[in-house]
Amino acid sequence: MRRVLSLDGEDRRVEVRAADGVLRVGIEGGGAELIARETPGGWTITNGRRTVEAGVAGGRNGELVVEIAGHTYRFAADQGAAGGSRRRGAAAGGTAGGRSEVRTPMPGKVVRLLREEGEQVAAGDGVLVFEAMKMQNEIRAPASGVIANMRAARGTPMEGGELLFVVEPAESA
Amino acid sequence: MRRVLSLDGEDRRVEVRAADGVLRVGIEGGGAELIARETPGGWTITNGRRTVEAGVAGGRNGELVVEIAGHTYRFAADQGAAGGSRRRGAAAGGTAGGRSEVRTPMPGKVVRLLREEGEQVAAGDGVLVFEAMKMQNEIRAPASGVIANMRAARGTPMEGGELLFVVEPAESA
Amino acid sequence: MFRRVLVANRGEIAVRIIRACRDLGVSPVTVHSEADRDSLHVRLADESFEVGGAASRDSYLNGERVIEAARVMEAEALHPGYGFLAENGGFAARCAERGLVFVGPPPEAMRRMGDKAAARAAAVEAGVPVVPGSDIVAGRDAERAAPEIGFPLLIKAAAGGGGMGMRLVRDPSDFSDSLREAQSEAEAAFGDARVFLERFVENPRHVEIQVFGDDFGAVVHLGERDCSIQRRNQKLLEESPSPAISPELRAGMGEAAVRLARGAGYRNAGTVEFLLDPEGRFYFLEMNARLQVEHPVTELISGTDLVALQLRVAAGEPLGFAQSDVSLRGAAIELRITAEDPFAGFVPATGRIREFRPPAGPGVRCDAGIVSGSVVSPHYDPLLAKIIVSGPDRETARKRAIRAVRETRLVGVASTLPFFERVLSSAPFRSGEFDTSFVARHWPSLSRNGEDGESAARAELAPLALAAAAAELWRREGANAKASAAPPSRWRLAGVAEAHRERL
Amino acid sequence: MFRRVLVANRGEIAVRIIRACRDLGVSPVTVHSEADRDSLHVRLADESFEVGGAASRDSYLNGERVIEAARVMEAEALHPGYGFLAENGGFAARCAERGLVFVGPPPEAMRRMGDKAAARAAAVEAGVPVVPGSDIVAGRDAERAAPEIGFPLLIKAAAGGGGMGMRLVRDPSDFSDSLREAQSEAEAAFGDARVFLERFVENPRHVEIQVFGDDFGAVVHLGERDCSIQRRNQKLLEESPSPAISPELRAGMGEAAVRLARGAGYRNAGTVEFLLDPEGRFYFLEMNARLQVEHPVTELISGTDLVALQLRVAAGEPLGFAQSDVSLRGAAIELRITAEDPFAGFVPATGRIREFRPPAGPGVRCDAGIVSGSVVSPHYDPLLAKIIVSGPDRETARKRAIRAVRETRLVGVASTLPFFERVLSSAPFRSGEFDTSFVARHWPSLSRNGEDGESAARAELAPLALAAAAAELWRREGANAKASAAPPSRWRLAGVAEAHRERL
Repeated sequence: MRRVLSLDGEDRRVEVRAADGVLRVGIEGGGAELIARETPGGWTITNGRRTVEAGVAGGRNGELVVEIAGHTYRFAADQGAAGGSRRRGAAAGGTAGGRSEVRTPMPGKVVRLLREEGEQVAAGDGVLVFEAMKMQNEIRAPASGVIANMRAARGTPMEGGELLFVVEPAESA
Repeated sequence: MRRVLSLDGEDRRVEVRAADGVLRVGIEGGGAELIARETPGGWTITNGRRTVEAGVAGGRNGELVVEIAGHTYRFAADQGAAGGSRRRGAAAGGTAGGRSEVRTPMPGKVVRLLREEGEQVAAGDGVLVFEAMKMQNEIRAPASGVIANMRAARGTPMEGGELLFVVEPAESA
Repeated sequence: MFRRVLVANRGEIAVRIIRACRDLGVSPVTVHSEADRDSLHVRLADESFEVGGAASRDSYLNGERVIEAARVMEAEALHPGYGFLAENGGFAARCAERGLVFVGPPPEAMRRMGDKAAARAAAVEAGVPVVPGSDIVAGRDAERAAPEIGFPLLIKAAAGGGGMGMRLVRDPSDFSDSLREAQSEAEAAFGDARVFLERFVENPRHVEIQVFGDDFGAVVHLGERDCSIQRRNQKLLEESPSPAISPELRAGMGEAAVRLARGAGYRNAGTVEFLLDPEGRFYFLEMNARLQVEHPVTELISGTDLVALQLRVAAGEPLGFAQSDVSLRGAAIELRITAEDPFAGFVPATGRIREFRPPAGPGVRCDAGIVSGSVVSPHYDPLLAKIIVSGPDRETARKRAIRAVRETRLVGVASTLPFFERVLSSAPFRSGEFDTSFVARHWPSLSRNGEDGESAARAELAPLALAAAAAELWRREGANAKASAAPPSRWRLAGVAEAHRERL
Repeated sequence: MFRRVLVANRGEIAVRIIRACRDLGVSPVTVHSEADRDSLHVRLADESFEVGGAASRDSYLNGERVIEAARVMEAEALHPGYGFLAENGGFAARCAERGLVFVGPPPEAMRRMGDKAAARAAAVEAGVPVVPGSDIVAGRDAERAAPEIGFPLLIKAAAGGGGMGMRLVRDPSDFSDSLREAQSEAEAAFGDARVFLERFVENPRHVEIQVFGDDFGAVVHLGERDCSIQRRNQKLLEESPSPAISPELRAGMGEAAVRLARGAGYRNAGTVEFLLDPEGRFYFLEMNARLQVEHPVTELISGTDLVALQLRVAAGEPLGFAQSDVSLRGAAIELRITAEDPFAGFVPATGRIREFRPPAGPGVRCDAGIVSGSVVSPHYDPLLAKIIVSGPDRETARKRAIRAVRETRLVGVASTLPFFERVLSSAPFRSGEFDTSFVARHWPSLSRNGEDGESAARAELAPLALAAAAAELWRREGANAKASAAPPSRWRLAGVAEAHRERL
């Protein structure tokens, strides 16, 4: 598997292959391969001398957040990866082929649904009320269309960057 | 999903269904449904009043071993379950359609391979030497045929009930 | 001793109380909200009763439902922990009416200490120093009172709140103008122009004394805890002994706290909070009529189990020891690990905890309310776990605390772990010379070279982090792939790692 | 203090020593075998060096490779832990030759204490009681010596081993026959008919004294540990104070142990083991010239960190305290959690640990060498973790130990946890009146109503166990199913639980 990962604004090419029961990760221009073994919270990574435990979690905006020995690294993945496109910015979400995805701006919960799946909305219509840090915000439709894929449910805690709903162009609905 | 599980020699019919983000387990003749939620080591099970943590591991002979509050329960599953047949006894393994599976009699490791995959063997031929509890035992072919699917590797620790190798009838090899 | 006790709380303190019950051979039962059905405290209890929805007011604060839970599960006593119903005198009285022993002080003592003015009066009565101040004053009387109190001082609206009608006066020549402003602001805001004056204690330390009383008139203290590391009045780190306290001062504060508790007819565990000024003068701040979050600090240096003691005393047993039997040994530090991001203004973090592995080994205790797989929801206090370390002296405890923080694995939510690593390693903390302004004064610089900053150690580990991210991508794509080389045996040990090993 | 120390061990003791290094600000580095590449001690160290294959003789016992590892990683000192190279005087001497400080006693003291006959002679020299016995005797001399030693006695072949040429004689009238038998058996087995006599200590307790010496002539003792709960000479549970020891006896044994250590030129940590007979007489058994597995018991009651002290003393620091400064407080119990099935003759268990969640909270310490996901291989000692509890008295510690055992989650391998739950709850353990025959005498009945037996509690939980088995089947079949309703987002929190929640 080859991918490009972006750390601190710099793109790095990596190659992962499975062999002998471990993963071997090569980094372009990075010398010897690193060995990765899975753990409940992420991976142990060995560079021959040192073996560290790396915690891995999903962060806001679709980042991968890696923590090693108290240091935090935030990675954005390239768009080429199958099945997941790189997310842009917080809150607003992205638009692909006329679809608009709306995501949570930060961790919080939906306290009220104003529209249901299947309903027509105009750009700017309020769709739901989201509470974060004890403040309530109305989340509006970024485009006209039909509400699809309503993932938000009243009262369910959500992380930052989670999908709330999608607005599909009306003609395709 | 419906299955029959055998505990202490008694067969019990169970039904599992997923709803509202949990599993609901009904037991034939057992009253109200129990709720199961997954944990890293097994499941939490709630009967309305009490919530327990159940550790679940695979045991010898293909059992499921469940541990709750210091009590141990060993379950044998019915043969009807897709993808896995109930194992009979220790060590010897089973024979299905002329194939003979040979499994580890207890936890230990293979210290010497006497035959390789693809080799012809007669019933009773030694195939490998298995060490458990500091004693070495020769593991023999239960039938004549060809060694297939040699999973044993020298020095690798194995659990009890793991597949060592298969003897295929010679005509089919 | 009770046969069964209801633990009317959640999170780490519920787990703490359940452990004390087990250590005493008492059956612990709990309550939970809809959101907490699978929480650790529910798993560890013998039974649990669902008292309502996720919001605290619907569940943990719903006194009637909680008392009903105690009845249904046949509990003889109720331990409220801290927060929720712990300082609700009315609730304590209702428990007594229903024949349920409330593990805490008598309702009258709770009510008196819960009212700031009454508590201040009780302190004055007991001869405990309070921050110098005046009664309600105006005009000439105020002008006369001010120099007696001394500057800097605060002018406070009697009906005030939220800082309205409050003025800090440093220069005596500003007093008259400030008084007029405060009065007219109070009049405008509350329709009540009454004000009073109070000495402003500058850069105090926050030092509190643990007290304990039984039904037979015994009241003792168990030394102090220094809680000066705070952020907006929220304690973050507590330690004992206080680096600022001499044995004489400890004895003086301890005696003052015992006098106050005795005078108020106090029983069971309580804490008397003081402000300590840079000259070593202490002033009564308030009394907390309950178990404190930071009680383990005292347990480690005194060799006691305060929760077990609470249960014993509530069951009518005598304290069993006198002040002269109390021996304090070594030093202890507690860190409150909360789900807050210290690099983003301590914004609360929520989500599922992918892995939690607490620190362990010599001199380390961890009281946690979470396990791997727990969900941190926005409904409750963000406290996840407390790490409490001890050692023969402060410096040993400090180094051990750094080790414990580094050893802790907490993956999936942001936490204050990196905050503590930096604070514990900082020169001002190491010196012991700081006050309640520590976080406001030092965190801005300590947090720089922060998670996005560059350091040699961080750069050295970057390739390893890159490899971890790459491995994780590989795993997630594999988990999504429909086809895999061979289906793993259904009867093998489970777990993602195992399944992948088979795939390789 | 050293800048960097090589921890030449694995498992829980390597982790324990790494923690002591961190607490002292020392950089810990380790060695590992091929099988231990991903072990916890490797993860926690600053660096680790692979010294060989899985078998101990190829790796952890390979002294030359271990010394080479110290050189490569620039360690100044080496801590051997226990087992492996810990009591190898030749290895210690080689370390010294290479300029590597061996954290332990001087090689001469190790060699002397490693030889049973020399150690016995040293004890006699120091006026420490030994089991009464004879020199090599035969015929008439033996007949004369026997009554002086007293019955029951053992006739032992001088060249003996494995019980050959050994006879237990209870009745004096059997002595002559037994002596002839023993001599001819010894002649036949070893070609050496020489025998000696030794008093047979019946139903002894095993009580040992922790001693510590520095380079400046100070030697102190830190009280005793009672290790009578053993199975075939393998200690399973240790506690302090011993329920069988009075303050006078403790002082007497302590002084004897200090005399022996001083006489042998002993330095650093060591343990003098004694047999204690039912009449309260003690006899020197052997001296262990190293850190013991059960050292945390002493740490908890004395408030010390013995490993940190070992490192300090090895670095040339003085002990820093005298015998009169040693104060022992409360009671402590250690449980050795091993991967052995107590219901199947303690057969070793191996496999992957699906989940390990150690006990925590007040009064509980856990020193573990494993984490969730660790693999238990047949290559090494089956010790997984030690649970060490403390409390103000033995009964509090005992109840707490039961709580800690029940709280521990260890899924995937059989362990001795249920053994401890039953032993701790048993009447003979509770009474404190037992000896080294405890396990042989009581475990057969304690293990009945065992894992396959019926009890009300077990039957009550059976439906819940059934539900867990059913849920697990559901999960495993789901994990194998090729198709799933919708592929989970690649960017969501990972984990099987999460993926399934999406599938629901």
